[in-house]
Amino acid sequence: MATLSIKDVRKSYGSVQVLHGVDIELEDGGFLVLLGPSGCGKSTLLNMIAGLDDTSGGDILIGGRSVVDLAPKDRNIAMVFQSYALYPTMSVARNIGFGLEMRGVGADKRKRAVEDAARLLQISHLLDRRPANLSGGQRQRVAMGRAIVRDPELFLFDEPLSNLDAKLRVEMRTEIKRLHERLGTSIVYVTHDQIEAMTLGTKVAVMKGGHIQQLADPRTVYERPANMFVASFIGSPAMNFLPGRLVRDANGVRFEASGVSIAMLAGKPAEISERPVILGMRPEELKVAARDQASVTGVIDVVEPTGPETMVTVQVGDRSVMARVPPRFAGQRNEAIFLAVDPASVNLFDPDTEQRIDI
Amino acid sequence: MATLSIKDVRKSYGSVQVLHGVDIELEDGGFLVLLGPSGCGKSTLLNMIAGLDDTSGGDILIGGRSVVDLAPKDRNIAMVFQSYALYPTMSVARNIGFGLEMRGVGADKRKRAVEDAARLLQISHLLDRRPANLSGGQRQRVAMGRAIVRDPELFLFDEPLSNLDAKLRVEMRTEIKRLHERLGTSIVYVTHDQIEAMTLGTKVAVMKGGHIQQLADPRTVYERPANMFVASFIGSPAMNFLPGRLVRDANGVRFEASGVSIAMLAGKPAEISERPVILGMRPEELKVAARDQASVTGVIDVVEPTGPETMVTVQVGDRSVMARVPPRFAGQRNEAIFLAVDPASVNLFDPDTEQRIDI
Amino acid sequence: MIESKRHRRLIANIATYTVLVSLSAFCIGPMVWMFLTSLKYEADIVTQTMQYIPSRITFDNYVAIWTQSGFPLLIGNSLVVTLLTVTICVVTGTLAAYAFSRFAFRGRDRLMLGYLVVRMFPAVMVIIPLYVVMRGVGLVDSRFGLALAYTSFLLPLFVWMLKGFFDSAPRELESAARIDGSTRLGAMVRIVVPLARNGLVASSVFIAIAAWNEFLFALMLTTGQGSRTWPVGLQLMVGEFQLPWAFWPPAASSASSRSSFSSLSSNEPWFRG
Amino acid sequence: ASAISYWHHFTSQSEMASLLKIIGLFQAANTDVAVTQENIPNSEYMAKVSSAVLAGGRPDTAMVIAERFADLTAMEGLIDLTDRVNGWAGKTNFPDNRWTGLSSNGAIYAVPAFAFVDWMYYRTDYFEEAGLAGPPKTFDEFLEACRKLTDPSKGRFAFGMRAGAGGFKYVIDVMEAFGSPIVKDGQPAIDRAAAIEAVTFYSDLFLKEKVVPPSAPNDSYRQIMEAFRTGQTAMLWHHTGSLNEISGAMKQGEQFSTAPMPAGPKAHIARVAYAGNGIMKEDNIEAAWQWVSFWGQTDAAVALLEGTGYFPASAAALQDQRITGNPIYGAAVKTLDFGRLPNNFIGAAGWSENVVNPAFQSVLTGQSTPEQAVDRMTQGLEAALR
Amino acid sequence: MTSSASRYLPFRALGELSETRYWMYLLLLPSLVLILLVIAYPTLYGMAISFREMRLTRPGLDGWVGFKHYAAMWSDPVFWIALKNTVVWVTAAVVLELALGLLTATALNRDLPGTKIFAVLILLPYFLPNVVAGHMWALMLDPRLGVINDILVRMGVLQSYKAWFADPNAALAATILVEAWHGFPFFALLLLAGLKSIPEDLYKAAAVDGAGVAAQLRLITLPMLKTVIAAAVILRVISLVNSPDLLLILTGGGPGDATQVLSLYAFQTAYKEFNFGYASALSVVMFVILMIFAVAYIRMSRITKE
Ligand SMILES: Nc1ncnc2c1ncn2[C@@H]1O[C@H](COP(=O)(O)OP(=O)(O)OP(=O)(O)O)[C@@H](O)[C@H]1O
Ligand SMILES: Nc1ncnc2c1ncn2[C@@H]1O[C@H](COP(=O)(O)OP(=O)(O)OP(=O)(O)O)[C@@H](O)[C@H]1O
Ligand SMILES: [Mg+2]
Ligand SMILES: [Mg+2]
Repeated sequence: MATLSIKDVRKSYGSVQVLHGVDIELEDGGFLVLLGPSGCGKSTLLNMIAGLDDTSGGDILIGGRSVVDLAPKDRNIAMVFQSYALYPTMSVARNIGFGLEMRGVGADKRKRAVEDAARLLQISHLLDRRPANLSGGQRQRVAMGRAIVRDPELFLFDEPLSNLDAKLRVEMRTEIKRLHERLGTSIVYVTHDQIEAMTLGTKVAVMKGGHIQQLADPRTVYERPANMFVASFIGSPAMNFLPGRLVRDANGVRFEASGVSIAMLAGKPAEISERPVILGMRPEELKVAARDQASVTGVIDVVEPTGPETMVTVQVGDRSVMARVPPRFAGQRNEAIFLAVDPASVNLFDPDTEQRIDI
Repeated sequence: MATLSIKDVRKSYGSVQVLHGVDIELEDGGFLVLLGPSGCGKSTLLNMIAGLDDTSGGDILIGGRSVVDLAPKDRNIAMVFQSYALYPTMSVARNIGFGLEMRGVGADKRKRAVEDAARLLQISHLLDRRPANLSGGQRQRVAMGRAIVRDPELFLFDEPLSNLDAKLRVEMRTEIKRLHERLGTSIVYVTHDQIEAMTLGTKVAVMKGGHIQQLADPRTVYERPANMFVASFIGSPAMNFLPGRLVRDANGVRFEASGVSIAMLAGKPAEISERPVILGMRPEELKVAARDQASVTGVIDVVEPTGPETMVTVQVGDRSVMARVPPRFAGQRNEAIFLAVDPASVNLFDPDTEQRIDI
Repeated sequence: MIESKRHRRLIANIATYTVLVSLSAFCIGPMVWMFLTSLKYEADIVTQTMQYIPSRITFDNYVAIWTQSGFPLLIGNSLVVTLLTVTICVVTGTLAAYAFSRFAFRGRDRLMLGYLVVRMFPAVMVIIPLYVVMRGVGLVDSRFGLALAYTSFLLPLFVWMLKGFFDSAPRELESAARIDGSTRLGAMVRIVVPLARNGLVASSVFIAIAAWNEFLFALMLTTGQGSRTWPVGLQLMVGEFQLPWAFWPPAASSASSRSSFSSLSSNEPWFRG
Repeated sequence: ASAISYWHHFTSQSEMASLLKIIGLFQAANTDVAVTQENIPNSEYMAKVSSAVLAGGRPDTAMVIAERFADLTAMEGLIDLTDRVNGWAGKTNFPDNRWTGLSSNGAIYAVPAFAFVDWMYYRTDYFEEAGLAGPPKTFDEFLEACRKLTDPSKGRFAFGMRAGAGGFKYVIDVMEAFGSPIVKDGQPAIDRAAAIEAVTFYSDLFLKEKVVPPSAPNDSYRQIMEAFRTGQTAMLWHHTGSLNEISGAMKQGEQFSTAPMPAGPKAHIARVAYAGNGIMKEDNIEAAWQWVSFWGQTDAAVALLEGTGYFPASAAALQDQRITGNPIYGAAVKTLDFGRLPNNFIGAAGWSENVVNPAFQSVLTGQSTPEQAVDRMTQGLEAALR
Repeated sequence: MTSSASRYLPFRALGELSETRYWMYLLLLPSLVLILLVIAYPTLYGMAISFREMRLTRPGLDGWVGFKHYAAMWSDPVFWIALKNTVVWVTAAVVLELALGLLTATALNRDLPGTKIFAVLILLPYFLPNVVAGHMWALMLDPRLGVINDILVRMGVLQSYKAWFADPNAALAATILVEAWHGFPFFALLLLAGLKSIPEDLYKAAAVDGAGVAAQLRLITLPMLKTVIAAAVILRVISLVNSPDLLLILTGGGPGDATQVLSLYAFQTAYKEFNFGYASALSVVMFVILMIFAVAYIRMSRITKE
């Protein structure tokens, strides 16, 4: 267990700068999720924390101790890889115990530790198999077993669930969460799946092109995204964006666009001027409403029942807006639809900088 | 456009039987989804429809004509593969036009057909590129273009979206749905993602171990699963199962288990005897309720906010039950929680046969 | 004491370069020496004091090799034989490798092993009966006959190598082509073979080298200038009574061109079970 | 016009040049016959010829050296030429001993063309330095000279012993010089005691006396030549064929000279091996005969001698001014008087190369004693003749 | 029904044939026919000779002799020496080549700048014919003119020039060295391809787990390369056992029988003594030994499975 401080860490491959001064602090026992699109530098950052890659600048401290000059094996970390990186020629038990073996832990002690870890992960019956004879979920568990058996100060996970199918992913996600609660070890977790980020992290760092876009707790990231990139990257289906204007009228400040009119504020603070903005609304914040209570009016385009809910694509002006409605929604293609939205749940962005505007 | 009849189709590899007499009928213009866990024989069945694999028994008719003795090229079908299977050495345009080229369609006509398809899929600007220079989503579109340009009687899709990331998957799913509505060609679609199955299919065939478990429209499969396998396979998080008893009391028939008491029927039909059953409840059917209206009582174990909603794992008796509650749920670990459930939405299963019981 | 990581990496890099430089020296040192020797006068070679850098230079050896032995003819023959061998192997071997890679049939592994067994009986004893067979069909002393003989023992190697490459070419592409309207043959020719192109080139280079350099069969199955290949010509020139420096030019040039060629085309694993 | 093929193992530049000259001469005289020469590496010559005999594909004519003659006739590779030879005007130019080596059971199979006459090269300047008056005439003198000529500090050794490829020839020579025959009437006839004495004497030059370079066990033609040319050795046994190479490297008379081989205690052995040309198939026999008999003419023989140093087989050619007038050939001419034909029994070549050579080498490398080596030779000989 | 764009009838027919069940056999047919026609008869004939007396120089002796040659072999000391030498020579050469090849492949696999050029240089020897490699080294190891002797003397390793091929042990060692020089690039090439297919992640995981360079080599690289190594070794062993070229040029089996190997012995027996029967028996024994080795080895390393 330890804190992790990443201070102005930079990385270049030749002339290409991949990370541009990343700063992150993680509390002891925290769960940091690095989230971002492919190629944004997540793995690079993780590899530098692990010591598998050299930093080009900046400092990394684990438990207050600078580790940039330490070899991976001396950093007291454990890592789970996307590909699991199980040693194909060794049995499951040996895979799990390999880290201890390398550290010269005696065979007896090792055996006990391996068995404990296996029990915790419910893979005791697999210890004699080869990785090739395991299913995806089992491999994943073995990879985790290999990490936890070492009892390190810090776990590093590089997209550990992305090779699993949807169902298993949900299961293993819960398992990782439970494991974290149980062991209390600090974790850095790389993913590009926002659901994982939201459910697991105590802190989420959203990255893009080697820059941190937002570093906050998951709820803030979801509800108050710092910019349009974060807003669109998190949430599936993605946040709906509608360009329009902030206008001041008799009743206060309103957002206006073709087919949309939302009362944002009752008062008329002086600092808010009329200006073009982009409105961001999450699909689940759009509720089917009566015509007179609606702030969004449109025509149904596609209706997709997914089981637990139904996705409706609505043509609003010249834009498509997606709404997440209850499962037994009865609307048909080309019918008109009226939607209400809570002004507190919407976000406004500057059309030029794409940064969030707080009003 | 054509009907598809699969009649008692069987397949063995050597002594291993992979498909055990599969029967499926698909109406003209229908969208059949083959859903099932890895290795259940979905691809095998699809390959046999395509003619890439020989059948070991049974008959396959496309548009009423038996095709088992025809080579793939003579079956007038088109197929989209999980890996897209784009020809890496050819340009996008040639990839799309390859099927027409093979059929001896003249260059001019081919060019027009390719351009039409590309316009439909919004990839006109990519026609000169090589597949290697496309993003995942673009490749997917090219693969679809290759299929639609041929205007076949039947489309076959083998997990066409599983190589895409979550965000793109949603987009492409909508696109496929729109395409089907537009072209009206019959489709057989293999997936192990139940959301795809639910949103896309007009008919879903759930398979396991080479047997069809249920063949019905998506809503039936989701709401009235034929057995516990189907119930647990579809829906994420999965349906909660609670073993208990059907009991008859003064007010009618109730389901009873530790922490659970649900009034199932007001009357007391004679044919319903007291018996052990397994109760299946979807997470989203569990609503937080006042203590006196609750039919399920338990203790909060894990709370996972995913953004649009929050997952709560509840300890009920000695079982874990998952509930899907609104995003801003305030409960804490180890607090008591009370949940209501609509009796019409639950399912009962026989503990021995695991088959659905209708009461 | 904690050693700096950068420091260690530097040491590893230095070690790597040391290994590479010394191995390269080991590999090309002899060739460089032969090159230097080939520029010397004989009197400067057969001498008591070793000359590392030739004190005077002559191109007589090169002139001699060109004029003395019908060298262009030898090289031409070698080219023809190699080309024929590679062609036959590519045509028949590609088919076989494809079959081994794509079809699971009873006894496949055994048959593959059988292909390998062909290479195991010593050439020494095969030559005479082979000669009889070749004579029977009038192929003795012909470049085609020699190529056929080479094929018999290079084909298995080719098949084994190529199968690995075919295994790594995705099957789905082939399926796609078949659905698009190709026959199996068409899919193989248009899709699979182009995909395994690198492997095909690498395997072909391997057998081309073997055919280009083969000596024993070439010696025994050919007599006339019309079909003699260059290793035989070389052995003649070297003979028992002459110093062997004159072979440098053809040997080195052919070796270096192949070497660079195959190292550039061999970036993918060709051997997969 | 008819075309005939001719297999030979002339591979060096000088040999090829001479051969082409002879073909040119022949062509000028016989415009109706075209000769296609095909050269085959000497070491693979018999492999090639034997497979041609076995599997078909013989050439019309082929070169035959004495050591291979018995094997070639035994595998019925050559055609009996007795009648043609007897009717040939040129026959008188060849004394009887020229034919013996190329006849089997009284039948003649080849026309002699040239001879390898064994002799000794020696460094006159080293001999002077060591105070030796002249070349050794007997093995005793030879040993004496060896001791005097060897000076390890200068890296100088007396004798370039050939024990690598082809070294068997001198082992057999020494054995005969010590009085042990090899084969008599087709039966093994090695005299064990004499042979052991011979092998001991010869190997002691290397083992005990150390008058031979340490590389001797693997030294073959090229190595002994280089040793002599670089001044490492003072004496060298070989035949007239190497004269050109040596006189190209050092000055005749001042630096080196030639002498007959020294005489052994029981016999004075020096080989005169006649090589000839035979006919291997009947198809073009007339043209073939013209070609093989052409080699017996003086012009051809002298052309070869001048190009390569190979001695003429024809007595007529020996009278040629170009030979009699050149003192360096004196030793060879003298050798012709007493020189013997090489052993000529079926299997001689295989036995020599595969048995005598390794057996003697293993004595040199200390892996066996002379007794064991002689026994191995005897056994090998018995197996070869069985 | 339209089916193929092909305008040429034969291709079209062949194409249609390719959709039938017989296609697989048709694919195998050409190579099988070729192999059987060209090599099966000669091989069987070659083996049959081993039960016959066949000495070219004794045409009269022809006839079947059963196992006579095999019995003779049993009491032939040279055979046993050659067998022993073959084992030593092949084992040593393959081990050395494998080690050097692994070293090279590991170094090249680090993908440092300039490795492409080194790769080309290091591969060069493999592309020279045996004949050339043999003569080249014979000259370099020459007891008088050899540059290696000169260098060693200059470096003070040797007192004076050494006659490498005159001393039984040095001769064997020298021929092994030359063979290794000539053959190790083959291993380097294959092992490099094998190394490239090992996932990078495994090494990262091992680094995090605390495995050093040696442990990574022993526990990851070697086991992962097993099939490639197995295949390379078997191909190499077959070609080494069967080809006498290099030894023929360098030593001819000498001094004594120090470098006599089976293939060379068979060659000499056949083409120097013209005793084809015995040579064929030697060949059959070699073949059987190779077969046993190959089958056992393939079983053990399971290269056709996976
Ligand atoms: N060894 C390297 N040399 C040069 N560029 C590299 C190297 N490794 C990574 N990169 C580049 O650095 C960037 C970040 O890579 P990184 O692997 O960290 O991305 P990522 O966020 O993990 O993406 P993914 O989600 O696809 O795993 C990419 O643009 C990549 O091309
Ligand atoms: N060529 C074959 N030989 C033997 N068994 C095979 C072969 N191909 C498939 N199988 C077996 O048949 C079963 C069904 O395979 P299939 O590929 O149809 O599964 P799937 O449902 O498509 O799975 P996935 O979702 O993983 O693609 C599997 O158990 C598989 O192991
Ligand atoms: Mg990554
Ligand atoms: Mg599948």
